[in-house]
Amino acid sequence: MSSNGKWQGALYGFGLVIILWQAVAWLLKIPIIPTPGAVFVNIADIFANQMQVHVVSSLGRILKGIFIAIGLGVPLGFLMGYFEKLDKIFSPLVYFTYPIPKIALLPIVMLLFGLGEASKLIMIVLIVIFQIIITSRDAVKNIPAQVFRSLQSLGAGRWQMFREIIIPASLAEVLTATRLALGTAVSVLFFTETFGTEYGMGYFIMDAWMRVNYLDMYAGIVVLSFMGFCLFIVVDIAEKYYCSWR
Amino acid sequence: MSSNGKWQGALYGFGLVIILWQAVAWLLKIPIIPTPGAVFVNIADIFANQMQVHVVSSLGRILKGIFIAIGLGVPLGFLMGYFEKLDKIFSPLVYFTYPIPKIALLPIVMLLFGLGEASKLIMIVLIVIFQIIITSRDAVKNIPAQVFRSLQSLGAGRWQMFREIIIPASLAEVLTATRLALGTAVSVLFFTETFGTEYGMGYFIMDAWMRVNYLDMYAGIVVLSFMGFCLFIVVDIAEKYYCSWR
Amino acid sequence: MIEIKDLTVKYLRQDDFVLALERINIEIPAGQIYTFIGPSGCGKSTLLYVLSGIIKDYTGRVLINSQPVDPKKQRIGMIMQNYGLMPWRNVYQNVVLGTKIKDGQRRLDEYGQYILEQLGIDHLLDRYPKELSGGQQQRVAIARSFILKPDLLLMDEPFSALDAISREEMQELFLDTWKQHNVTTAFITHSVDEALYLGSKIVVLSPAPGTILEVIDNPCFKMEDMRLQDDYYDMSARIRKVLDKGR
Amino acid sequence: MIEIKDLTVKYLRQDDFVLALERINIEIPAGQIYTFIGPSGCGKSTLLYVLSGIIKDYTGRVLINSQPVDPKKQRIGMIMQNYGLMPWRNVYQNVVLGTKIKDGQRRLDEYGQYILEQLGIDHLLDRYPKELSGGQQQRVAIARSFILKPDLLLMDEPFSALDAISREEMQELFLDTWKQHNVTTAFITHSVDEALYLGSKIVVLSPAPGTILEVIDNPCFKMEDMRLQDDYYDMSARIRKVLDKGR
Amino acid sequence: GCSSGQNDAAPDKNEKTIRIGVMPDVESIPFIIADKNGYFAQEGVKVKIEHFKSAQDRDSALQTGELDGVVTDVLAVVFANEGGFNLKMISSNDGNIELMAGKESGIMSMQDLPGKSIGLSTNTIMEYTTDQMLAAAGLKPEDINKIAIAPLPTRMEMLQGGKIDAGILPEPLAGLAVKNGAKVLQSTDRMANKAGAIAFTQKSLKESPQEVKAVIRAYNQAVDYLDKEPLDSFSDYVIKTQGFPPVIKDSLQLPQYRKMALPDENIVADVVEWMRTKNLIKGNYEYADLVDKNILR
Ligand SMILES: Nc1ncnc2c1ncn2[C@@H]1O[C@H](COP(=O)(O)OP(=O)(O)OP(=O)(O)O)[C@@H](O)[C@H]1O
Ligand SMILES: Nc1ncnc2c1ncn2[C@@H]1O[C@H](COP(=O)(O)OP(=O)(O)OP(=O)(O)O)[C@@H](O)[C@H]1O
Ligand SMILES: [Mg+2]
Ligand SMILES: [Mg+2]
Repeated sequence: MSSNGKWQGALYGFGLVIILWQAVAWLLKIPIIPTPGAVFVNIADIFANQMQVHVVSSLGRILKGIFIAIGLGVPLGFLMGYFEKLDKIFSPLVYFTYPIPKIALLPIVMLLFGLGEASKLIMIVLIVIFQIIITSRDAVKNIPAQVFRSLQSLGAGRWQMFREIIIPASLAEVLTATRLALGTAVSVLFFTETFGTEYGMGYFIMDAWMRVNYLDMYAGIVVLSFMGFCLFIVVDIAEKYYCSWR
Repeated sequence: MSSNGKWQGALYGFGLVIILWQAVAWLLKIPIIPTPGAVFVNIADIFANQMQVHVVSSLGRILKGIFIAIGLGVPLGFLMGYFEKLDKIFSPLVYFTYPIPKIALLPIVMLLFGLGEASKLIMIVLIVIFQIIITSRDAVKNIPAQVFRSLQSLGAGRWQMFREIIIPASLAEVLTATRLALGTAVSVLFFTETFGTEYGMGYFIMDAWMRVNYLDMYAGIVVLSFMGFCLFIVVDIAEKYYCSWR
Repeated sequence: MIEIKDLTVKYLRQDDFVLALERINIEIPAGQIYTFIGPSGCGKSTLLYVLSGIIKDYTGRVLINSQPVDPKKQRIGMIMQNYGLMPWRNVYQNVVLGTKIKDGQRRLDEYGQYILEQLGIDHLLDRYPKELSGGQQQRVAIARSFILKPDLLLMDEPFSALDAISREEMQELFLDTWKQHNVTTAFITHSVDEALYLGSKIVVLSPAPGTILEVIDNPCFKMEDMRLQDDYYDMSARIRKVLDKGR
Repeated sequence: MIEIKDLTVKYLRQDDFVLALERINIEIPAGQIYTFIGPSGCGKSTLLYVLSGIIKDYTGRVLINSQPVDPKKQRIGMIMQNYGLMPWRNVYQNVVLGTKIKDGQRRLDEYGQYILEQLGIDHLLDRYPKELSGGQQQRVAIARSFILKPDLLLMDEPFSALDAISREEMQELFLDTWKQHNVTTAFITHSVDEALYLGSKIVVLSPAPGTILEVIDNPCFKMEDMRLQDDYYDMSARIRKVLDKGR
Repeated sequence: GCSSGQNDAAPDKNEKTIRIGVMPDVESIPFIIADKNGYFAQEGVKVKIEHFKSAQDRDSALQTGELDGVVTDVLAVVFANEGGFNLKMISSNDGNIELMAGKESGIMSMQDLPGKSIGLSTNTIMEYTTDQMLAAAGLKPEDINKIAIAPLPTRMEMLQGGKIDAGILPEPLAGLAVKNGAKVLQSTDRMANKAGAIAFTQKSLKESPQEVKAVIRAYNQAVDYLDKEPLDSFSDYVIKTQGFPPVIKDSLQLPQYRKMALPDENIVADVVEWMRTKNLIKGNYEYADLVDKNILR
């Protein structure tokens, strides 16, 4: 895909959202759905002196959270995918704990780790790590057995198996998992930033909502989406670079 | 994997969770973390006459939501993965909308669909469909081009390409996506069942939380995890059946 | 009938390209078998990809029965070098894939049954490709293309994974079915012997980028006991010389 | 030296199993080349999987230099029927994979460079496998196993995708390196000719489940101008007879 | 069922159902009782009580026309009007918000607060009330460390777990915290500066004034009932429908409910002033902009 075509596509996509949004706003004509124009004007107004600080704190949290979640989740998922015994023990554990509404654990996390940054990071990690574990595990499980044969005949050790086969073969899926994790992390900011802080896009949007300031709220949402969009594009670029063998 | 070994693994996994939980409960000794024993006794007490109805309504919502999300998301993802033009337009759209905190759309959803069942389903679908779209799209994109050659030389139509290659080749990833969607759907019940209903595990847990009844709350969480666990197992069985060619 | 005019094919890579075929001109009359022989990497498979509509990005003109290549309209049986089996379909499903796509026919008729028996894979119908040996996989691919009863048969080293004796049997089987249906065939092989045995003409290609060195009339074709005739040795030597000279 | 005693291999399937090899007994003395020939599906690849430690679930005893098979300790060069290249590594990385795993050596030495040149793939180093023709892929696999300088060489139809002339060159190259390093080699081939040219003994296997029909001493081995000698025709005929009888 | 959109005004005005959104708080109890005792039916009005677990959900429902009236507070009404929603208070309501110190915080009185952390939700009645209480004690908001913890149970848990030194909680959780050892420092009961309100959309006030008046009558009847009857006779029902912690049954302290009455002009002005100084609103709101005085007549 030419990067030119990509940007063109992004413009189309963006335009489509705007048109849809504008249409709904005009049809309903209520303050709950302000027009895109009004929202963009508002963003221009408040971005520099009000929103920037929120964007920066949220971005930091997301990146840290994602790094930790990938750093823990991908190796665990790989191990589960490769060693059937580990999978037999950890899969049920994941299956039990994934569906737990993590927000219900919020008070416990706060009691254990305080009201500061740590708790927020832990919440992000707790929410996204399961997607990462499951995707990496399934990616490894889906590698056909015969791919391993050359290395088996070379007497490759476990670490070599991981480096030569499991990591490159699963990279595309890990990037998919990263995309999912990013999207989820951005959208759960909303819950992870409702305590102990007054900075972050989650706080900003929630506060605007409470203040019935739909203009601000939508401004926050748009900025948040844009932030997510940029993170996605970074992953796309990484994929193009690392998966060029496909 | 023998189904026997599977169950044994599940027992280990389950045991591990219980031991961890018990340890934390003993260490902290605060009502917010009741002991597993107390919670299980409570489940035995209230399941039949209090919780059952909640389980049934939540299960219904999850299944409906997942079916709708898969029914819409998988075809869309497949189309995006197969037709580069579609991808160029829809991917940016997905990248923009995935990071939107869906809870922030609640006012709009309420506006359009009221406080009833429809809104809840739509919230579930809105939250999980993106994971499904992205995973299916990436799965199709990762199919090596040469797999298509036999069918190209046979002059297969598009639908035949989908039936003979794209669907079977991506099935494993779609099942992974289903797992993710299930886990997410179960854990967001918490937000989707907080209004306009008095039935559902999300309502039950939230209500227990508000009532500061941690025994009930944990009973709800345990039952919810177990529900999720069972759904995961169903997906595992489906995978074993449909992906036997691997 | 296949007409190829000034065919040039390039593979695009990140920032350069690979010239695979250069200015190929050839005509294969209807009902004839042409064997193609040439060094590894000279573009034989590429040529078949063009003929089967897999590669659409080329310069030059390629006509099949005076029509542009369109696998939707033409009935093309292709045996790919790496067999092209669907890993998620068992042998039976792989074998009927061609007729299923072309005619919506998922059943094996008598002819199909006969082909499977001749190929010795009729006892493997419920196996998945990964549960087969290399030669068995290749025979499944052969079965698929034969059962399709194509108008145009493109075979890319179809017997390379078969032992000497099976190979000869398969050659017979191929000639038998060819005699019955008179399919226009492009047959790629690495064996001079096979080229002589099966081709009415032998096309010798140069190393990459592939050009046609010579199109040799084959007097040995349809000859009884070919290998015992003098012509065979002459021809064999001649082809080897052309090949060698091309290097 | 390879000792195989009463080797039986089964492949397990859903609810039944496939008997691939049955009671194989053979010894390959150190430094010798044994060629294996047998009908498609008789279990030749399976035998190599056992020798290379890929299949561990068998009955019987298999010893390499009096030790149980352990690819960690032994230095095994294997050319797989489907080449066994890593699709995510380019040609260079695939070629040095063996020495990288075994010695941590990611550089090509002079010998490696020589092999690449001989195989004619030294200009393809930055290509990924999917950008190669079938024969080029096979040559990458050959290069990998040669460059490893193994103690035990297992070759599964290593020249099947090469044209007649390259094939002969590769055979020479193989014999050259073998003469230098005297590697114990199990060589699977479908060509009677190749079996005679390369093997000090020729092992003929029966159709599935594979058993050893005969181990034939090969007088043609190391013979000058083999194909012009009378022995060659006798041996060729004899092998064909054994193969045919086995059916 | 799901009624769709705001414009589905019932064709027959007498059939109009008044939908009222409530939260799990004590302020809403008169509505619960009126519903339980059938006062609405007696007054000839159909009422549907919708329960919400969070103010956001409730306000969204209101703003999307899914509700006609809400039990809310002055700040929320001002915010709604600032946001372009025509919402009018018709009455104040009676709740109780308490500022309390944690068991082990060592805080004995308001004077011990400087430098301590107080859990609250920002830009809400909770923060407003806290500031009022601080001001009454001669303190400034900057003297203390405000920590945002929106969910009430979590705030209480943090107070009990010692993660915050003090917190502001409404009944009934306030009562529970006290029961568990928290010390009350100040309350709106004592300060008499309650900013709670009952509000209706302008639309329903205009379209169904009779129904709203009937609701008011039923409410007042319920207040009478609450005044007369012993707590025991209805506490179980209230605890169950409102989702209060059952353990508070013996410690449940209901405020002295009053019949519907217009909100205090001073409080409204004070709230608007507070919001303006905090830059939360741009508009200037007079009492008449926020209150519908006619309906109570
Ligand atoms: N995807 C690709 N990208 C770049 N180069 C390619 C690609 N596919 C093939 N080539 C190159 O094109 C040339 C022709 O390839 P092709 O597969 O047609 O050869 P071939 O004649 O079939 O060889 P063989 O006998 O080894 O199968 C080769 O040199 C090969 O390296
Ligand atoms: N995974 C498997 N499951 C079941 N059966 C298998 C499996 N792999 C191979 N077989 C069967 O085992 C037998 C021996 O297979 P093998 O690949 O060793 O044959 P081969 O001698 O190498 O044949 P070829 O010359 O065709 O490559 C075959 O009949 C094959 O069908
Ligand atoms: Mg080829
Ligand atoms: Mg084999």
